[in-house]
Amino acid sequence: MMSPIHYLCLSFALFLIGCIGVVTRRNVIVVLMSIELILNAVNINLVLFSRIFGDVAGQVFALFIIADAAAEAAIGLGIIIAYFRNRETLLADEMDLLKW
Amino acid sequence: MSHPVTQALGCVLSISPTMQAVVAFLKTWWVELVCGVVIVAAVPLVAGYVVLVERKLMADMQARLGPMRVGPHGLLQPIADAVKLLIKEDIIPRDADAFIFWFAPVISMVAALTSMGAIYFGPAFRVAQDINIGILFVIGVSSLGFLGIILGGWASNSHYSIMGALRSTAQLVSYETAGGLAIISALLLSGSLKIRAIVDAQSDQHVWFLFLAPVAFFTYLVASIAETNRAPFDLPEAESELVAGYMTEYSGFRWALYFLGEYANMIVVASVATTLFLGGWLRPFSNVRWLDIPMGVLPALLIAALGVYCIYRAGKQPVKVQLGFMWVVALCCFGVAVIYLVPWLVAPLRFAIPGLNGAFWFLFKVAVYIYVFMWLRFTLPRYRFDQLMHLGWYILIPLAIVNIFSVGIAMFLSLELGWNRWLAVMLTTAFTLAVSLLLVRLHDKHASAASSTSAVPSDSYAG
Amino acid sequence: MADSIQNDASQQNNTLLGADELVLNMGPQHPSTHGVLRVKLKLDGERVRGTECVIGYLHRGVEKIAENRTYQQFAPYVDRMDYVAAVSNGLGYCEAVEKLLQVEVPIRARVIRTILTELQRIASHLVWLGTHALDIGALTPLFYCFREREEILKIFEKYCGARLTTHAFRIGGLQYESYDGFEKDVERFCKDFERRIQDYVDLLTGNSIWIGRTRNVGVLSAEDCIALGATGPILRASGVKWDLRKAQPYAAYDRYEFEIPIGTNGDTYDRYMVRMEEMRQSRRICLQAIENIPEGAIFGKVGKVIKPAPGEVYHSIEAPKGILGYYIVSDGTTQPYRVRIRPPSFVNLQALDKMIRGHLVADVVAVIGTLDIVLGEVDR
Amino acid sequence: MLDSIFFYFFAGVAVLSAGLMVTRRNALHSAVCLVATLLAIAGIFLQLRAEFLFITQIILYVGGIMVLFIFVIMLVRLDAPIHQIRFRLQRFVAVLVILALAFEGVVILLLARKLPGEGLLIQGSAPADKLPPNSEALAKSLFSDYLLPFEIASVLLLVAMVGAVVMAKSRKRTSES
Repeated sequence: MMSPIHYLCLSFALFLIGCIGVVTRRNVIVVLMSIELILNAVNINLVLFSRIFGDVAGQVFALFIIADAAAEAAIGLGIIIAYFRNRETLLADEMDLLKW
Repeated sequence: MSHPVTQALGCVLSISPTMQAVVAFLKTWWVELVCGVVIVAAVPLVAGYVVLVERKLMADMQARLGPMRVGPHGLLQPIADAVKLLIKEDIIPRDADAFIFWFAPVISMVAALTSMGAIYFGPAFRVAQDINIGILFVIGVSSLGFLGIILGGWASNSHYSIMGALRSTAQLVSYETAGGLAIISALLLSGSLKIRAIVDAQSDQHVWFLFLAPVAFFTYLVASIAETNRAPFDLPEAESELVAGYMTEYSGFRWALYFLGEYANMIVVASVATTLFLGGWLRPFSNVRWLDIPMGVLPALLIAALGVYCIYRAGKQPVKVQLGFMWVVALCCFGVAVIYLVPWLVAPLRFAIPGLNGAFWFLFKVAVYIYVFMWLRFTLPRYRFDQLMHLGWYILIPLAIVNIFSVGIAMFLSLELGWNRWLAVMLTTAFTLAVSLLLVRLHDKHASAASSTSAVPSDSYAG
Repeated sequence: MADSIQNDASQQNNTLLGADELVLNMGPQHPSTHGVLRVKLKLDGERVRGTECVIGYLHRGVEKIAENRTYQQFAPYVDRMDYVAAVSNGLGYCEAVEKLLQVEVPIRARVIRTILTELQRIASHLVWLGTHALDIGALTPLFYCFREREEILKIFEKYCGARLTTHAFRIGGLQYESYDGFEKDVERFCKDFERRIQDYVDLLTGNSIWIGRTRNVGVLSAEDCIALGATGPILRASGVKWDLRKAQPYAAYDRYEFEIPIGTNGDTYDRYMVRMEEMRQSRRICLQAIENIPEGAIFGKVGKVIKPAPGEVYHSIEAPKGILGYYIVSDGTTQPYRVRIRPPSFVNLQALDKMIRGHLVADVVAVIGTLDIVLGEVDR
Repeated sequence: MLDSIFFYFFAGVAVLSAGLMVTRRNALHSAVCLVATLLAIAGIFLQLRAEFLFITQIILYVGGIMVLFIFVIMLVRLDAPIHQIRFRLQRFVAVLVILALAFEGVVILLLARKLPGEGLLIQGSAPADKLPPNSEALAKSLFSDYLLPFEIASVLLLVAMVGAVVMAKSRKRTSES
């Protein structure tokens, strides 16, 4: 096995890229995808430490995060479809109404 | 003037640790590598001949002859087709997304071939040997093939293609759920995800899981037909509606890749069903000891019988080439039969018997499963999209869930309470069937209600 | 048509996801538009919001050609309209001209005409059944249907030497006597056919997928049928008992017993059942007819040069696909002044939009199949 | 040796395609890049001997969640590249966030050298392999120690499913004449 720093750097890089995506992209779908990327970066760390400490708890949490991501994607995309049907836009900066 | 030579030598020596690592790697993994190469090399050929067999069967059922021109009885047709596809012009539509268009068929093909890596074609043949997640790996990786389909359909920039892709995705997602739930029943019975453990469990329990979970098997059968886009679920490529669905804009080699991926996928689902429900490489009645020798020799006898049939038919061939070819085929059969018989006669080779016979039975069961696919294809009309979704979501998935429940109860009754296993299985299966009847009744009621207001739009993709 | 397009405009942007409607061009090169029909489908997802038929890819100006040919010369042209039922086309044309000439056709000729026309009806329905089943995804019936059709075509070939565009009849009667063994051939076919038709029934009628694909698909009420002018099996499947063979008997139909099958719902399944029963009834007519073919002449009192008195005539027959009418105006010369043809396929095709609006794409091919159109006849 | 080759391969693919995902204008291209990233991360999981997570990642993420994404992208027809105009302010915020995060990361990863708590070295030699690949252990832990969270997660999924269906369902039914 390689030293943990490699994995930590990888997950950190992915986390950063995800953050950049969330902040800079206007398309809501891509923003959602960036969030998925962040969650995955977290998962790498969880699995890594699970391996290092010899405890499956990390993997269990990674599983929960995947389930969470699934729920989030379903809800997020549901909102996107509902919004698109009403407003015909998916650009974050055009979504400026709290109520419609 | 040995200067450059020594330099080169030094170079080699300096990378020698790498070389050593490579050698060590090869030493450890050569069986897997060879088997992997066999898969990659043989699957296209096998798929080609599966197509030929399909065409011949279809012709037989439709009162005609099928391919007869290329080679005797069209036996060289797959090779001719392959050559034609390879030398065809590779057309990429002008407005297509060139990279994805180029890449998508590769995904389909690679997914199908990779998933084959974890399948045991007989106890001796393996690539990824006994990985912890065995059957899950096969299913998961083969399900990646849909990516190739949907991306190819999208990248073609054609309405037919994108509709085919959308249909395909909705269908795959729905039926993979049903198929996965059906598999869980068998996994409950075996208690392991490892392929070898699943087959061993069927050997230990003296029964194929087909008989312990019949409903799960039939659910998986239907779901696997849908997953491989075969009739009557071939909507993504329904030629009478969508021309060729997601493959409409593809031609030549890329089209061939899709095609191969599809047939490789058929082999994959058939292998999964064989492993889980049909006893894998176990022969029929594998626990009846006195059948050991008759059943052990049976494969050789069957192959020899095929050879005899070829000789019998050879006399009726109208053309000399065909006659000669029949003899060649017959001799090949006899050769294989001899290979199968030799271990019985030569004691030191006895160790090869289980491997050879296992491979025979496994491939035999896979062939029967694929034959059922073909049979259904020639017999049944095609479902409509909303009917397909209804079947998946209103019948198959609830049925699979109920069946998991029933199998669990049956296991509890027989293992914990000590009931007779068959009684438990029959009771729970009857329960599942009653539920399925109820579901069908509800479905019919729903269908008739829907048809009376058939003009009401509903989101057929949402299922 | 104009009306339907206006409707589409009002429905635009009304799709489920609020996305634009997808316009799918079906045809003219498409596996299941039965020739060169082009249908522009406006789709919301899989659901059809509107259609527009574009026809004319096979237009040859048959009616105009008629004005430059003598009456006899024009007869082979009508075979090219509905080329899967050439004999019926010929019958309609010959009878129309005979009516214009006020010639009596000998009874023997009329009986043989009836037999051949009914065989042609079976052949036409077999082509329909095979292609319709293929459109819905059943591959196998096509080959069985064509196997049986082959037998009929062999009878035609023996009778007049041609298989597809037969030009079997002449104005005034028949050119050829029935060949030796004609009755036997027809009888053998009819005997065989009973068993064959049971095969199709076994393959399709009770099949739940088939029922699901056809029942309540493309429903056309009796009122709609009459308003649109749809005729033939389509009209009868909607419950209207209207068959020219009974209503205005021509040829020798008044001599034979047969039923007119009708449906109740006017859906694709009913049309399927009606056509299947029509094949059985045609078989029944053939069996009755060959039992007793009257002896006598086969050609009426028609000269070499046909020169009808000035006047006009309309004659229609029950072709396999519906009412086939010929309106002929004579100006007293050897060439018709005007021939107007009422092709059943063309009129029936107008029901397409009504039948598939709100249904799914897959139903489009089922409906095109059940309409049983032949583009040669639609475009003329 | 083999280990590090796999790691660098998967890590390279993951970072590269993640970068592409953020920068592609076409949402579908982004999705494809994300699929590549997810598959590479699955590879990392396999390399960490978390086989069950590897296959869960493939089946659930790639086979489930990404299908949803691609499906929605196709349904809302944003497949044509959208002209992207980024605000200055947004870019400014982005740079700020990245700088802050990067600083934090460098501090933690390169300066701390040790994990808090047990004092595990994060740089340097590889730790001993304490966890053999075993999906059964994972299952046992999931269904005994973490049964309640598991049930809660399943309820969450159910709620999400219902919510998604309710939201995506069309309210106004177009009346057919």
